[in-house]
Amino acid sequence: MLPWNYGFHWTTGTIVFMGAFYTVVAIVASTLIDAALRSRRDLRSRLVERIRWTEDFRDLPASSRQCRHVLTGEFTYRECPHAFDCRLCETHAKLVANSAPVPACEPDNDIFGMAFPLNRIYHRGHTWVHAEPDGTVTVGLDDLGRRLLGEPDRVDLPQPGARVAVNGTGWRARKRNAEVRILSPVDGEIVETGGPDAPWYLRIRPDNIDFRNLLGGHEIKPWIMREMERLQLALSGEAGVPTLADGGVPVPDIAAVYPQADWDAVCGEMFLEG
Amino acid sequence: MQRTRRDILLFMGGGAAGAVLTPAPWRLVTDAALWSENWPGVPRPARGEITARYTNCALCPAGCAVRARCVSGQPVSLAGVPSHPLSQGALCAFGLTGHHLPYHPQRLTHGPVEEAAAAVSAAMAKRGPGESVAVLDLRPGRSASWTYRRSMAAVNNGLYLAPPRPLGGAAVDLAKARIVLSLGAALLDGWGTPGNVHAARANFHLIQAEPWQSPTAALADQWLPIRPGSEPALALALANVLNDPKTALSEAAEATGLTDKQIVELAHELVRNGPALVLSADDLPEALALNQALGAWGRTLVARAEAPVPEPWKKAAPERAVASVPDASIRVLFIDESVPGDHIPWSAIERKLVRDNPVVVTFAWSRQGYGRHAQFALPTAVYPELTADIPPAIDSPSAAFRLSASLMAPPAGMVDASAFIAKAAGIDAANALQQRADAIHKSGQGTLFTCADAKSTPLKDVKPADFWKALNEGACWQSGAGDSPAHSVGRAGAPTAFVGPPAFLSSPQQSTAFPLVVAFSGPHAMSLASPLMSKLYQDSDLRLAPNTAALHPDTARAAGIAGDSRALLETPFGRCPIAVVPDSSVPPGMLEVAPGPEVLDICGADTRAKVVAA
Amino acid sequence: MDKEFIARGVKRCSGGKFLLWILPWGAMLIFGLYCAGLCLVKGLNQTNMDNRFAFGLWIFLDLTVIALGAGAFFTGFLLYILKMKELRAVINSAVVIGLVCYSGAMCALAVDVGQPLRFWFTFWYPNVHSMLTEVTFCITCYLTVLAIEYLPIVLRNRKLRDVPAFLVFEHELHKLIYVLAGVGTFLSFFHQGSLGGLYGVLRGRPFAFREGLGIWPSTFFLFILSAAAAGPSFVLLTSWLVEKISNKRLVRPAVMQMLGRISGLLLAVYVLLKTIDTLVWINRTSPGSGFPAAQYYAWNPFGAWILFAEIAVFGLLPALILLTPKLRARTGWLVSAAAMASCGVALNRFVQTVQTLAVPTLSFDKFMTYTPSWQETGTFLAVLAYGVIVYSFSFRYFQLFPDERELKRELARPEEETALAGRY
Amino acid sequence: MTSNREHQKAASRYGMTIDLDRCTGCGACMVACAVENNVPPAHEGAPARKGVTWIRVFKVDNGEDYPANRSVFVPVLCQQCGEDTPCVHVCPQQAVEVDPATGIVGQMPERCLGCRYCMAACPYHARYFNWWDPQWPAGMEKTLNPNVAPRMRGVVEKCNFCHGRWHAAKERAAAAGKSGIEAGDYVPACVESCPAGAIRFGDLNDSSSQPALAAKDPHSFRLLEKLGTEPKIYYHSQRDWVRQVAAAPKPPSAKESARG
Repeated sequence: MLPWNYGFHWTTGTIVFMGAFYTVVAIVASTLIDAALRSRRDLRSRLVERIRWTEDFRDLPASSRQCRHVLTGEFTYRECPHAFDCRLCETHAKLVANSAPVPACEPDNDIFGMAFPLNRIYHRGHTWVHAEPDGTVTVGLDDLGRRLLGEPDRVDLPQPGARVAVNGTGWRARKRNAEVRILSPVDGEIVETGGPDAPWYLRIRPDNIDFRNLLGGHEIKPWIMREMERLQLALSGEAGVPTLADGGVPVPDIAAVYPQADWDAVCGEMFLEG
Repeated sequence: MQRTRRDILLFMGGGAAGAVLTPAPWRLVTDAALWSENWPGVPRPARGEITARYTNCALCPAGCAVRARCVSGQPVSLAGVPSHPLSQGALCAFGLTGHHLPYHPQRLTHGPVEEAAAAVSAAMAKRGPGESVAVLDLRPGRSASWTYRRSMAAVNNGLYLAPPRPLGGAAVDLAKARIVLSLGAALLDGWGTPGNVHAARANFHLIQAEPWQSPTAALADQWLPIRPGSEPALALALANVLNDPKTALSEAAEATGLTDKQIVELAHELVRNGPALVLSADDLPEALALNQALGAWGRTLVARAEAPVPEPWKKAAPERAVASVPDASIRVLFIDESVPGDHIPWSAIERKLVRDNPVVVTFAWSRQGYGRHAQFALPTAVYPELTADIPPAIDSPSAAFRLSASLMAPPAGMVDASAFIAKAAGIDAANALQQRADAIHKSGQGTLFTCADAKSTPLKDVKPADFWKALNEGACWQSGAGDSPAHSVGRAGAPTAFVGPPAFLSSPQQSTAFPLVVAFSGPHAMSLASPLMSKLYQDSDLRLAPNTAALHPDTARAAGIAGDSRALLETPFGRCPIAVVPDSSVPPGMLEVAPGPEVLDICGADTRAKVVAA
Repeated sequence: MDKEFIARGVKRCSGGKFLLWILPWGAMLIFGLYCAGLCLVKGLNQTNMDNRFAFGLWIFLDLTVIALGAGAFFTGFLLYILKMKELRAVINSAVVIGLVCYSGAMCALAVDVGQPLRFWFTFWYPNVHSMLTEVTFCITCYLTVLAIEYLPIVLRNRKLRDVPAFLVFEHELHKLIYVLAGVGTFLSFFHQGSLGGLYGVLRGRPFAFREGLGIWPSTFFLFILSAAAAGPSFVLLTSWLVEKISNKRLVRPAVMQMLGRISGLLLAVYVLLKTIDTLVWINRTSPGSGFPAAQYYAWNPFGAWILFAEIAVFGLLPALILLTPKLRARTGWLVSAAAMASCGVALNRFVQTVQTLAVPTLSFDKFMTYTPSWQETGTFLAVLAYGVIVYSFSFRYFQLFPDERELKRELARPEEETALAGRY
Repeated sequence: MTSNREHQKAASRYGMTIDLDRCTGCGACMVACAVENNVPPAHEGAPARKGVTWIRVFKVDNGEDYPANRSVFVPVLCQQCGEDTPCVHVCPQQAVEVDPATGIVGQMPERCLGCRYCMAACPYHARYFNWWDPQWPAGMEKTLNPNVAPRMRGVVEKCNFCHGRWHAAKERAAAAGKSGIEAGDYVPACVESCPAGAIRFGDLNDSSSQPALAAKDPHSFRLLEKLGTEPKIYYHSQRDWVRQVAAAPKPPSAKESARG
């Protein structure tokens, strides 16, 4: 094993063999060390939330990873390569640049009987963002999200002053056996917190006003229709669950309609959590 | 400059790191390998001064010379003594492991000595008419044997019993033989003195007439596979052919399974290539007759010479065979089995004892002997603890005297058989050995071979004290060729004519009741040998394990035994359990059995037996 | 109670039911550990091995499970090196199987050697000319690699990943997994081969001795090939078993068939080479060392049938089935073919270990038979039980089959169609 | 470490010749060997194949049934192979080595792991595993040979031509100021003990030695010579059928003797 060990011979065999062995050991060890160092770096530079999202995103079913431009029909099938962060996406930029300006469609407050005001922009994790005059933004659960959680059993909001990141945890909510993280639509610092009963959950001072990752205007309707499909799927995944009542108008508290459904699975699905 | 603790720690840390880069710690780890040799339960051999000591093996009548390698006095290995006139440096498996016997698991360590003495004197006192006191000596010819004979002469109606001497007590001069016909004698497997036999082997043509392929048969120049139990018939037929060439041989041929022609051929061969010698396993009168017919007497067969004995000893009881004693007549019986000797089935002995509580005292080193049947089993020293003389072997034509000198002290409480018996008989037999030695020295004949220097010196040139000292260091006295015959035993001549056919040929009903002829595989002592002998019968299948029998598969099948299994061995004397292995090299109608104590209780010379499934 | 440890959206049986499943295996494991304990404390005299039959059930076990565990390295190789993305569906399962097999084999070996406390001697005084040294080194290294590959699977557990450190480490490690896959492939390649070489180099055992390339006898390469062929088959087989036992759909049929095809392909090549090798051996190698090959098969019960069974019945046949798309498409055929392939490799290892030792080399020596003692069998069962238990827990708490959730949903598609039909 | 090179540089190559026409199967060699090398008696109830017998005498027959049956005794010990010794290059931790000075294949029990690979490799089954810790009847350990350490349970051992004796002879030679060991000054226990003088020992490099002469004898043979392991044990017999024991085994057509 070592040159100064009894019975060690400097033969070609020994050199080749031990050489190979030590190389392997070195490679394996360095791999581990490298991984460890990288994770240390990640932890230091607060990348945890982003990594968590990337991991979750990888675990999402293909149907849930579709690009926003599939919703609008520009693609028939495209999995989002940027984990729903369109700010990094050239394709998105190109498409936006090339697409003819969409005529401002009339306010449609009723998509399957749910209200999606057009003055808000929406995150695919069912949160909305509303720009306030004072430069802050308010963030809340959109109508579908609200109906999914109904009257949440518990809501843990972060402290004012805490930081949130796009696709990172905005706040946590509990409903029945569902333990979900509501993804934050923006980067920024929390100024004030509301709650289920307040008009909004969070007031945030955004780091930037680049909201390209959020949906708005004509994208909302197809998106929600898609979301209803996914909800449908998620629900039907639960054995012995009937499909949505009355041609698909969600009731204020959907959970109540499906007492035996694994609500954790459904919410995880809908709030884009692995 | 100022040293902080930090500096010191740094220095130590650096030192440690540096040390790892030197061979030292790694060597240390490597040496740990050697420590792992220390393992609980593995004995560490004792060290000490290594010396060579000499003695003679007492385990069989051959009495081969032994060089013992001793570590601070304790013998740790035995070897032969090269260029020894009698044993030629050879030692058999038993001899090589003799030094283990004192530690034999079956060793007899204590016995009721006082009780035995009391019981004996009481029984001797209130003996009825015709009831006798007897000593059974399994190794006759020793000085101790003389003590027994003197003792028995001293008490009235005292008997000295011994197993029959082979060849009627004659000795064999193998060196003179040019052709040897062995009727089942294990010539190459423990017969006589191995070294002597092997030395002579090159000079004679060996014909082995034996039903099964014994080791001797396997190595003989010629093997005559005759019918089991037909040795006497063959010997008889040969003798008759020599006496009268016109004898009818059909019966003999039928009995042996040979053709008339073969028998005649054999007879002529024996005469043509003489001097011839005929040996037999069980001491057959027919073999003697054949030797006689071949004119072996005086050439290859001579009267057995014994070393001189002191005049006063000559007033001794005669040697008698057990069979010759009337049944139910022995009141007190001593059995000396302190040294392995010939064997007589217990059932044959028991018959001779008086019915109402006879007193049987055995002197043995092992729990496996007759002690199992006697009221009193007294422990004796065992080779190489004891000091005793060894009578000349059957293949030593000249008289010889040598001691099995004690190499180690016997444990406390051991009994000296001759002292005990002499005391019982009220005679004085103290230091008999030395008296014998002096008697020999007085005769002034022969030469003395000393082992350490491998030198032979005429006895005349040796002082008495030196003679005794030399004997105790394993030296061997031998009468020279030209010496006037010393004291000789056995019949001086041969039978003039042969009398009566062998018993079993004439009694067919017995042979149907017990169809199998028993042949002992290997020497009797196997079960009383060193535990290391298990290498031969357990760790390998070179020999049969004690109380195991080999049968021809057909024979086994006939007895309803399949494959290796347990079975019962049955003889006219009784029955005992044995293990059975099928072996196609054993002839049908024969049983090759390895004797253990139980088997020996019911099997003697030319016993017939049967095997029944257990 | 252990719900929060079970991945979101997958169904697992109730804790009680799971316990019921584990219980018998647990009992078996405990009994086996007792047996192994006996062998360690009292020594190998507890076994029925002897000086002639120096190897027995355990070595056979080691060779077999290591061959079957080859699925881990080979699937990893196909996925990470050859980028066969579909295999992502079984890689985790394959890794667990590999880990179980290799660690099990190591435990068996630790009991099998006479002086387990001296295990480190092999590393300390390695004799680089010995195939066994190569095996020991490679297997130890590869076991480490497998453990590292297993780590992410564990850390992805729903509860554990809530710990940021775990999450991040898993993430970073997964990025580098291809390195480990590469190393693993290299190591497996060598120790699978060396396991074959183990017997191929025994010039004293003409039944096993083979000529070869350079320092490597032909068995070196045959073992690699057979292991690579059997590995996927075994992964396929276990996946199917788990599906049946857990009554869920876990792997897409396409993936199953892909595994089958790969296995069949390699098996076919293996059978071809094995046949050539056998012919060379019969006509050249064996007679060359004075042993007419026919005689080996004259000792019952190991007649020529065993050779036929090894090559034709459990080699060629499954290969053909797996290479016929029609048959491959039928689960019944696919699975039984995979099973046969696995048995085939096991049989080959049996012949290598047991028959080699049973056939006498000295003219006056006997043909030996050997039946393992209950202590040996117990230890054997312990390894089996250990494997089942580890796998069961992994299956319950970790994502061994990433497609499980989607398949669960696809199962419900029909209703969904109707449901959406109402809307447009 | 193929002993190919050792051939030339070996100071001496000790070998042995065994005359099968003289061996009576008395077993003296087996017990002498056990005494010399501190091999314990058979363990209570141990089967034959679990015993330790560095030299083992086989009773071999010609397979015929009585009376055509003929048998011979064949002592088998480590054959001290000289060419790519099977056991040497399989040992994972160099516990087996060919001593270049003597050509003796040595086994180091203190380095043995007990993997038994060497036993699988040995075509002569001359290697033995300690299935039990060595045990002697009470007191008998006093008779152990101080020059040889008893082996613990779980390691392999085999004949090494009584290495202890070789050392002793070397020391004697050195003490006497001789350059090397003289012929006859060093003989293994089995050679010394054979009453029939069937086993002879000597240096194959010394053309006058018994084995060197036997190597040229047409009636001499070695076991399984075709394996090419170049054993240093030469057997000798005038009987043609006996010389057949050197060849590979015959298929079990003839019925086997239960004590073969």
